[in-house]
This record gives sequence, C-alpha cells and structure tokens, in this order.
Amino acid sequence: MPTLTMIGAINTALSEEMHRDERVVLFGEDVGKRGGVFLATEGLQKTFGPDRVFDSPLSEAAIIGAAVGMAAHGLRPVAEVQFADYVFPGIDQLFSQAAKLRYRSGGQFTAPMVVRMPTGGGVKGGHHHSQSPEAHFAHTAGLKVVVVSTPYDTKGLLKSAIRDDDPVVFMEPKRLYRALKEEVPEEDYLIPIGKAAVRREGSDITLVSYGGPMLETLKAAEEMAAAGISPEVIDLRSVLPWDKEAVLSSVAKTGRLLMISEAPRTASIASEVTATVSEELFDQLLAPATRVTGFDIPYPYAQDKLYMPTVTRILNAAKRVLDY
Amino acid sequence: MPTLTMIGAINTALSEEMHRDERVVLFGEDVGKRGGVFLATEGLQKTFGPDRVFDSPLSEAAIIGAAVGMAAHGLRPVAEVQFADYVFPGIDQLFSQAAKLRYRSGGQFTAPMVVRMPTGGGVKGGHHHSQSPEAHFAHTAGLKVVVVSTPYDTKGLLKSAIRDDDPVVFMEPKRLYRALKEEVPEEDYLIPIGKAAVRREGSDITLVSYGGPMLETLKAAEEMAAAGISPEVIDLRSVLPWDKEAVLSSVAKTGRLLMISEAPRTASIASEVTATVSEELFDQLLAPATRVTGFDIPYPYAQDKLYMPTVTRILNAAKRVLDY
Amino acid sequence: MIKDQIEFQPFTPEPIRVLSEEGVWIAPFELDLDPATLERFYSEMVAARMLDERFTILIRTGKTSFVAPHSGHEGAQVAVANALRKGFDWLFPYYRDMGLALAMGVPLVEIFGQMLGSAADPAKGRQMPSHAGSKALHIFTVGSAIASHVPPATGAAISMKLRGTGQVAVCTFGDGATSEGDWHAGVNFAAVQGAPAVFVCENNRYAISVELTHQTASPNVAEKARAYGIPGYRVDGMDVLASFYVLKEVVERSRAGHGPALVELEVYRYGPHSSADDDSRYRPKAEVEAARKRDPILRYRKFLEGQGLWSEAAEAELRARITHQLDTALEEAQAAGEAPVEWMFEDVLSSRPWHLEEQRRIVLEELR
Amino acid sequence: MIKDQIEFQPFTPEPIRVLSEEGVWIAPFELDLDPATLERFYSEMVAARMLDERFTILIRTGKTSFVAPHSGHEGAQVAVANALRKGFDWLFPYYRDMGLALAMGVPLVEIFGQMLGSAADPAKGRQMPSHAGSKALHIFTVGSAIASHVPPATGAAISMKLRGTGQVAVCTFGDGATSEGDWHAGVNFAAVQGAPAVFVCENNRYAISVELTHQTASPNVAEKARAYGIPGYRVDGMDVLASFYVLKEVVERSRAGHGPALVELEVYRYGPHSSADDDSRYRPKAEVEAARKRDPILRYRKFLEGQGLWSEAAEAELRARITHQLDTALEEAQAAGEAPVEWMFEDVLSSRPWHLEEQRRIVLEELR
Ligand SMILES: Cc1ncc(C[n+]2csc(CCOP(=O)(O)OP(=O)(O)O)c2C)c(N)n1
Ligand SMILES: Cc1ncc(C[n+]2csc(CCOP(=O)(O)OP(=O)(O)O)c2C)c(N)n1
Ligand SMILES: [Mg+2]
Ligand SMILES: [Mg+2]
Repeated sequence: MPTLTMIGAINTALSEEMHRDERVVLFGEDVGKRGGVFLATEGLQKTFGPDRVFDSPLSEAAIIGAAVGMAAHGLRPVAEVQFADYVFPGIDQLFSQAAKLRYRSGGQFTAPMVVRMPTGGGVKGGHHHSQSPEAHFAHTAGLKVVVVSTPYDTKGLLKSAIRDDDPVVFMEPKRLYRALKEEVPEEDYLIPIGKAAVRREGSDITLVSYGGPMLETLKAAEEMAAAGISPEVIDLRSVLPWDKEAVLSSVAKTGRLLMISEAPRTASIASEVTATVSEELFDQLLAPATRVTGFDIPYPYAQDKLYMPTVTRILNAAKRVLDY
Repeated sequence: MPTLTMIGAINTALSEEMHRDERVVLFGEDVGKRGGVFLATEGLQKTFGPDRVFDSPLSEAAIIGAAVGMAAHGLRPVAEVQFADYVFPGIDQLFSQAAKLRYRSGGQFTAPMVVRMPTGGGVKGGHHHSQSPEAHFAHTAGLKVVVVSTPYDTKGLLKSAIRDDDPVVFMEPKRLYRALKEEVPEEDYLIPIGKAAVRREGSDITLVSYGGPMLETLKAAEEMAAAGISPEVIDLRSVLPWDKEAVLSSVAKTGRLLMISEAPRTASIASEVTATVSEELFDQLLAPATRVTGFDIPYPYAQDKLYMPTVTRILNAAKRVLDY
Repeated sequence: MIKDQIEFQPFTPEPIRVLSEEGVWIAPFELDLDPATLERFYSEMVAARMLDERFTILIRTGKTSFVAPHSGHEGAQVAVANALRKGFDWLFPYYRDMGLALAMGVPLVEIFGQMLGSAADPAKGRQMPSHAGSKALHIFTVGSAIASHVPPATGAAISMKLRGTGQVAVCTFGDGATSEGDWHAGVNFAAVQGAPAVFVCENNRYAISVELTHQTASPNVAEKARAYGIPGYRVDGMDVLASFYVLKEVVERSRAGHGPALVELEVYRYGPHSSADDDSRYRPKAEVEAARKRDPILRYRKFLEGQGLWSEAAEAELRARITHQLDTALEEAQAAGEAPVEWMFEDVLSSRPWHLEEQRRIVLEELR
Repeated sequence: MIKDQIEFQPFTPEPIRVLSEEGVWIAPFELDLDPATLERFYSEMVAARMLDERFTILIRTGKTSFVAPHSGHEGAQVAVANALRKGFDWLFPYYRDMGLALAMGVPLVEIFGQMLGSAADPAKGRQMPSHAGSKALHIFTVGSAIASHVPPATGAAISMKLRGTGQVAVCTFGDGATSEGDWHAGVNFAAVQGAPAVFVCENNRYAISVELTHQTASPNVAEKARAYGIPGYRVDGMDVLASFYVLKEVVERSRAGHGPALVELEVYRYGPHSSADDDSRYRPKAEVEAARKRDPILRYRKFLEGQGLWSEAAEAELRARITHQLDTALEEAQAAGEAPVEWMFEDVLSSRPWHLEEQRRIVLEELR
C-alpha cells in the first residue's frame, strides 16, 4: 500500500475521479501548468489535457461562479481557491448561487461541485494565508463543509465530495499537507460526508476537533494518557452536517467535552458544538462544555504558532474541565 | 418630543451628525435623489448637497471599499448597502480591508466608517431580501456589529456608530422600519455600542434577543406574564461586542435562558450566547440554555412569516425551559 | 437567416437600427423573415405587454407582493427569445425578464404560479415574484442578486465548449449590473476561454433611480466589451428586428466558435423600477412620455401594417386570445392553492441531514 | 516639468518609450530633467535592485519566510515614486512594491523590520513580509488580497476631491489584479466620480504561473480603460524615463481635475513569483534571459553614460554606500528583537472589549 501525504492523497483522489468520470474538470488559479501553488494538481494537466485541467483568471468570483454554471450544465467541477482567505471575493457566488440554486429552483437545477481550499494557519502566512472560514460556510444553508485531517480520509472524503450532488466546500489544512504520511489504499473507497471518526477511545473526557488542530489534540491526548487520564478523541471531519450523534454518545459516556478549533471563537463551529451539547446533555455533563479556539483577532504573522490551540492550551483547558 | 419611526430616527440621526461633523458623508445605491429604497436618506441630498450625499454605482465592493479609503483619508463615511443580503459581493472589502486595516498597519491607519443595511425577514422578500447575516460579521475580528430594535435606540446607536473609531456594521431590521413609533428626544444623545438593554424585568426566565424578533419576544413575554410567569427580557442591541455581563447577571438571577434570533441556527450569535452562558453559568442554570432561531434553509418566500421565531415557537420553547 | 452580404459592425457610434421610429425599413439589406415569423414577433411582444399589465393588476388587487415591470423592454426580450434555439441553448435571465420567459415558452400558469408563490410554481414558491426559471426550457432560475448569474452563464458556456454540445449560453442583465465585480469576472473568464456566451444588456439607463451617468463614465455599455477583447454591439432595443438580427448573428457566431460578445439593447422602462418604487422621485414624467413615442410595439405594428401583415381585426383577435389565456392561467394558478408548508424544508440539500430534520419538526409541531 | 509641446496619447498600439533599448533618447521632445534628478532615478533603481538581492539572502539564510521579488520592476517603481508628490499624495501599493516603498522614502530599518516581523516593524509584525506601509508617508499598508486596495484608493481619491486637498491617489497592482471584481468596481467608481485616482498596472505578463493570455483576451491592459471612459496609457515600464514622463503628466492632469487614468507599465519579473515559487515549472529560462536584456537599470545607465552623467567610479561609490545602508539597517532591525507577544491583542479595535481581554489573558497565562 502506498504511503501518501495529504497532498499526495488529494492528487490521487483527483486523478482517480477524473479517470472514473469524464465530467470531472479541475480549474482555478495556477492549477494547470504550475500544478497549484501547493502542487495538489501536479501532473494532472499533462495527464488529462488543458481542457479538463486549466488555469482561470485571478478571480474567485469567476472560479466559483463558473463552477456553478458548469455543474448546473452537467459537469462535475472541482474548483480550487488558492487560499481559504481568498474565498471572500467569490463568496457571493458560493452563497447566492451555489448554496441556493437547488432550493430556489424547486430542485430543478443543482450545483454538484467541489470548492477545494487550503485552510488554516501555521505556515507564517499572516492575515491572508491562515484563516479558517468554515463557520461562514456552515452558517449558510445549502452547502456541505468538510475539513480533513489525514491522508486516508482525504482521499475518501474528496471522492465523496466529487460524487456528492450538493456543493461541497472541501477544506485542506495546509500545515498538514506534508506533515504526516500514512498508508492509503490504492483501491477506490469513500468516506461518507457527515460522519465523524473516533481517533482514540477513552472514558474521562471527550476531545472534539477537526482539521489542523487534530495534531495538537492528539498530542495532548497522549500526554493526558501518560498522566493517567483516558481521553476520547473525535475528529468531526465534516462540519456541516456535523456528526451530532457521535459527539453526543461520546460525551454521554465521558460527561465532559472540550472542543478544539483554530477558527476565531465568536459564532464558530466550536460555539455550535458546545451550545448543542450543553443543551442536549444538560443532565449528563459533569463540567461545562468548554472551548479552545483561535482568537477574535486578524491572524498575526509574528505570533503564527500562538494563534492556534497549542498543546499547552488544550491541556490547561482540559485540566479545568477535568478538575471541575 | 417628536414621535418617530425607526426610519425617521435614522434620517434624524444622519441629519444631525452631518450638521455636527462636516466629515460625515452618505452614499450607496439610490441614497441620493431617491433617498434610499426605504427612504432612510430622504431629503438629505437636498439639505447637504450631492457632494455629501450621493449615489454609487451598483457595486457593494465599490461602496464598502470606497468607504474604507474615505475613512482612512479622514472622512466619516456612512455607506448604505441596500439589503444585508447584498453585502456578500462586497464582503471581502469589509473583511480584508475594513476589519483588518487597523491591525495590519499596527494602528497607523484606521477605518472609522459605518455600513448601514436593512436586515431580516418579514417583508416577503424571499432569499435575497430577508437574510440576517450578523454572525458573519461577528465572526470576523475588527468589526463592531449593531442590530437595532427601537427608534430611540436607533438614533443613539447610529450616532455612536458614526462617532466610533472602528468600522461599525449597523443593521436595521426592515420589518421594524415603520412598525413602531416612539418618542425620540430632539437633543443629541448617544447609546453606547456593546451595552444591552433590559426591556422587561423578571425573575423566572431570561429571554435574550435582538433586532426584529424583539417584537415577538416582547409579545411572548407579555403572554407569559399574563400566565403568571415572570420573564426578564434583554435586548442585546450590539452583537459584537455583546453584553455578556448583562446576560450573565440576568441568567444568574433567573437560572433559565432562552435565546431568540431569526438568523440561521448553525454557528450563530444565538449559538455563541448559549454556549457562553452554558460554559460560565454551569452551576447556576436550572435548565438547558435553549435557542429559538431561524432555520438553516434559504429564506423562503411562501413561508416568510414561518421562518422567523413566532410567538408560539417562543412560548413552546420557553415552556420546555420552564418545565425542565 | 444570417445575411450573407451584411455583417453587423461592433462599436458603432450610433445604435444599430433596421426600422425607423416610424416603422419604416431602413437597413442596407433585404428583409428575409417570413410573415409567420414577423407576426409571431408581434404577438409575443403584445403578450409580454399584456402580461405586464396583468401583473400591475395583481399588485393593485393585492394578489402578489412584487413586480418588476418590463413594459418598454418587449422588443429586446422577444428578440432574445427568438435569436437563440429555445430549449436547446441556455438562457440566464434576470428579474425584469418575465416577458422574455413568456416568449421562451414558459407556460403562463407557471408564470402566474411563480408570481403568486402558489402551488402552481414549479420552483415551489421559494422566491419573490418576477423570478422565472425552467429546467425543461434551459432557463436558469433567476436569483435576485444582481449580476450573480453572469459567472454561472460563463461556466455553462465553458461546459458547452468543452463537451462540444453546440449550445450557446445567453445571459441578460441591466445596465446597473455592469458595475458589479461579478459581471466583470464572468465576462472576462468567458472571453479568455472563447466560450459560446452572449452577454445581453437591457440598457434602460436606470438602475432603480441611478442614471447611467452615475453608473459608468463609459459612453455606452457596448464599449465595455473592449476590456475583454470581444466585440460589443450597440443596438436600438426598441427595434425588435434590429435586436433580433444582431443577436441572431452574434449567437450563431458564438456557436460557430468565435467566442463571446456583448450586445447592448437600448430600451426604456415605462413603469417604476418595481411595485415598491415611486419613479416620480427621480425622473420626470415627460421623459417617460417621450420614450413611449419610441414604443417597440407601436413602431413594429406600423411596420407590419406597411407590409400588409397586420390589421385592426387581427389586433382585436390577438388581444382577445391573450386575455383569455391570461385569465385561464391565472385562475389555474390561483386554484392550485398556497405552496404547502412541507416544501419549506425540501431541496436545501439533496437529502435532509439531522439538523434540518430537527428544524422541520419544530415547524410541524408548531403548526399542529 | 510637464512638456508644453507634447501630450502623451492614450491607447497607442505600441508602448510609449523615450529611451531605446540601447539607452538612446528617442522621444520627440527635449529632455528637461536636471542631472541631480536623473542621477537620483538611477540611485533609486540600483537601491531597489540591491534591496531585492538582499531579500534573497534573507530567504536563503532563513531570516525571513517570504519575499516577492521586484527585480525587473525597478524602472516602473522608481517612476511611480517620483511622479507623485511624496508624503502629500497617497500611494496604494501591492506586495511587489518594496522597491517602490524604498523610493518613496520608507526607512530601510522599517523595511527590514517588516521583512523580519521584528519589533522594528512599525506595523508590529502583523503581516507577512513584503507588505509595506507608512501613515507618515501616506503609503496605505499593503494587504495580501489582490486588488482589494483598489476600491479604498478610489475612496481616498473621492475624499481628496470632496475636500479639495489637491492630492492624488496612486494605486499600483499587477496584471492579474485586473481580473478581480474589486478592481473593476474600484476603477469604475473613480471614473464616475472623476476622482483624482491614477491606476498603475505593473504588467509583468504573469500572475504567478498564469500568463496574460489566460488572464484576459484584451490585447493589453491599457485598453481596459475604455470600459470606464478614462484614458489608458501603454508604457515601456522598463524605461524609467518614459514611465516617469507619462505618470507625471497623468498624475498632474488628474490633480488638475481631469479624473482617473489607467497606466500600464510593461515590465518583467526576473525572479520567481515569490520565495515559495519555482518559476521553472511554467516559463523557460530563455524567456527570463531575454527580458534581462531590456533591463531598466542597464539601459538607463547607458543613457546616463551617454549624457556624461555616470562613471565606473560613481557606480562603485553608489553600491558601496547602499551596501553600507543595507547592512546597518538590517542589523538595527534584527537588534530590535522579536515583535513582543503583547502586540498580539492590540489594534484589533480602538479599545479592547471583554472578549479580547479574556482571550489575551489565555495567551498570557499560557506563556507564564
Ligand atoms: C447585488 C445586488 N445589489 C443590489 C440589489 C438591489 N437592486 C435590485 S434591482 C437594482 C437595480 C438594477 O438595475 P439594472 O441592472 O440597470 O436593471 P434594471 O432593473 O434597470 O432592469 C438594484 C440596485 C440587488 N438586487 N443585488
Ligand atoms: C484575492 C486573491 N486571490 C489570490 C491570491 C494569491 N495570489 C497572490 S499573488 C497572485 C498573482 C498576482 O499576479 P499579478 O496581479 O500579475 O501581480 P504580480 O505578482 O505578477 O506582480 C495570486 C494569485 C491573492 N493574494 N489574493
Ligand atoms: Mg437598468
Ligand atoms: Mg503579474
């Protein structure tokens, strides 16, 4: 079984899906000759030709909006937004067109498309190469939102996204692109959108996270385990729909929830998860459902690492939850 | 004391601020000759001339972005986005420019500007004349976000917003524009951004809301009172920063929180408030902090009234909280 | 159909016309349309006008909540519908295109269903009135956000090119739309791709109250095509034949692989911007009256009469027929009843995840 | 300064030049710049080049994380800095403008402070390297989002007009930027307002790897001005004097009330798009070598030598001086140390609300 990075898994998934289905096309800024600034589409223009893998002009509105039209017309476009931070010039296309097309047409027109985007911090990218805008997408009806954290999942989820009949925002934590390698089966497999993964079983506290901070969350869990605590770790993988059942059943067991995300805190996915758990497991919670999040500040260059939930910060918060 | 509608209060506040401060200018689609599609700026071009009150081309990016430049250069622009739903084509200007200018320049440049926008449902506006996008703004560091609900507050808060040194998104629930009249003093007064108002004192349950649904919330409170329950009603007025102190001290007293908002549920202001209260008042809550919200669907035309929290829905939820 | 001798020139200083304001043929080529076609154009324009008038009644009687009147745009809209291959090419219209929707063949009952948000609306009452759409007819359902349909039109055109379907994507919009960033982004991408997209501006010189001179400093809309390296045509949009001929040529050139074009159809909107607007706030009555003198229907009727193709009797018969169609369709749309509440939580996504199921139950509980 | 006889024409088929590629004066008017000015242009270009080279060393030695090389753009950037009134007019630059920032007078220690994210950065280490800014010098702090500074430049220009300050807003950007909706929206609004804004494209024919032909089907960038009813000038941006003359004329015309203009400066970027880029993936080495033959510095040096204004000795002295300045400033910026953590929660808003105070305490607790 080949060992792949997340970037490798993306490239493989795209390639396999393009072989499988003629309707799959890739485009975006620099995805063609250059193979994308992170090389996610490397070699694909050579393999599939410039009709199916091509560069767009520098406009996210053009990219996302054209994907809507292609999808409505019958293609299965996979559009790349070069950084999640740059979705905003094109976000009206995502919100007013992609997300609402099925509903507004009474189900006549649909937009089965994927918008891929590198997300999150940790690469010294400053304000505009570090943001985690998933809450904006999850707050907007009509989209599905995936944030991956492992190469294996990436392949299975990207394939699901491409075959999905809805517009899927597919977020790839860029600091994980080459941070870990994993065995990824060569065969075709799918991971369902909307299902979380239990990354570690435990009984004392539930740590829920997704995307980039899965790294620190798992490290923190190890440290906790070393200290005799038994944490359960859940990777949401999809944030819309998010797997409420998985989270509730874990927290029902542990009685404690620490939610970790690197996105800004206010009105975030972390808020949603802790609000829901607090509401639905009111009697089972042994301690307040607590959040460790990114901050409500523009992403700072100099404190690149400090912005994201550090292992220390997770441990500090977990201690408060456990000691409550 | 004159009796004004919310539209009247806006017009008055704009006019007074323009008299007070030469730097205040108004612009946006149709704000000039037409006086805005809701007549918020009616007569102001006549009074202050087309240099200070003018129409922009049909581009929200131009409107918001130009406001940033005007503000950085020393004016105090009040830009109008014709409907909150149409902020999205210009949201990158709000997020990448207005919100981050102070931070990215180390405090050298600032963007003291107001972006006014009619918000919310209830006017048979369908997908694109009904949305309540405040969560997007609150999730984005560098903005202040106000949602008004009474003519009196509107005047005081709009003046505060214009004098504020930060970019303020000023949201006006359009269904309240002419729904209520109230005495509004002629003198200059300010209502601080970030401070909630207790609309009704009570001891059994805290109802927190803001904007449009304040109407239904107050009606529901009356019905509850008639049924012998004593609800406390808080109007947040600002959703970023929101008045945590006011909410916590009320819920500490009543032990029960029902949060009402017409915005979509997932990752919303309502999520934020209940998540925070659940976390911080874990031991004082007598029942789950509960939300009544808009739905995670595109705003439907045919079910215009049903989308928003109805009095019945608020009462149903309150009953569950009280009976818990 | 495409004239051998004549090719329309882009970027003409004056709008292209084939009929004088008195309805006299003034083109430097021969009329080559058969009487049936010529008469159809007329019927479609009259139907569009009468539909608009009926809408006004719906508003006055409180039966609908919103209308964006298209009177004055009928020549342009009928030309668009006839220049493309109906049901084969794709149309990306905007909210002022109900006359166009009708000319495209959208059944009147669907049109009224949409206007009333009734159960007869194939789009399930989801949107404000004046938002047409039909998958069967390849009419991309209108959304309210100005110019946001332009990049999707480009995307469809790219798909058409890629797959060699021989289709063309025709996208209509107002003059105000040209200021939006999405308009620019969409047209530019189509041009770079050489995709079969035809962008059609129904330039009525107002965006609600904002006059064209406050919208752009460009002398006209067609000129904007230069920014994208594509041809731009300036046409008298109240001359249905000129609009048709230019559009037909442009659509077929685009189909043949010549890439996108921008066509500006100069029209005038007789009514207010919408039923929520009071146009007397920003334009003089006299201006409206003057525009009515160039009325596309009157002018074209004079032409038809000159050709011996139209009569008072034909007019009366036509109007009676349309009135009857409008009556029947409206009745049917009303009889369909309100859009059912169950539709509220359908079609958000391809299936209903738990959170929507929960939210649906809240509403159902409340209604019980 | 502004030549009486000659007015540059917009929309020329060929780029405007005053120096041949061999550095010979070929303009149809007389050179009217004094030797000190001519020499300053040269020094500024060399300083810009040497700054860029120093940046490359910072990258190689791991002292900074990112650079957007500007070598090849020096003629254009020095021309911009000299065409406006420094510290009076406002400049809205982009990330490839560190040479321009230097020519504008941003102190080298601030530049290095920004490049290192050190405490010497007046912007407090908040952004990636290559993002200049200075309130004192009226340089609007660069943000990374392409073209997002264009509408703000328009806003500043509207403010200037409204208040009659006599200033001009000059906004620079790349060729790729012209495809963004915000670019369109910003230029259009400025044109409608007749505001004193000058839009300057540093057209290096690439947006990272995307060639101009995939960016736009327009034959050149200047042509896009037509869409807005403003003049567009196509200039050899590797000819510092042509760039300066055209810009100077355009800036002063704009100041005098003639509204915006678009100036396209044709340049070439010798380096990769950024330190994170490998340009061999998308363009042949030979193309880069060919462009270097048109080098703005070499060409201009030949011209200065021809005028008897430059020598080997002057060159050696200049380079030694700049090297010394670079060394000292870099040392100072490094000595300032890291940007302190306390800066993290400053300047988000004008004061710190409770939620930021809470979040700040989380970080401080963690660091204790
Ligand atoms: C993005 C966006 N902004 C604002 C509006 C509000 N609005 C609706 S129609 C209109 C004017 C459109 O004018 P034009 O494009 O000329 O079309 P016309 O109505 O004249 O046919 C405006 C500003 C909108 N629908 N979408
Ligand atoms: C809105 C946005 N989208 C994408 C990017 C990523 N990006 C950074 S530079 C660049 C290319 C810019 O090319 P151009 O405008 O020609 O300027 P140049 O770098 O060639 O000077 C891209 C796509 C960005 N910074 N902002
Ligand atoms: Mg119009
Ligand atoms: Mg470039």
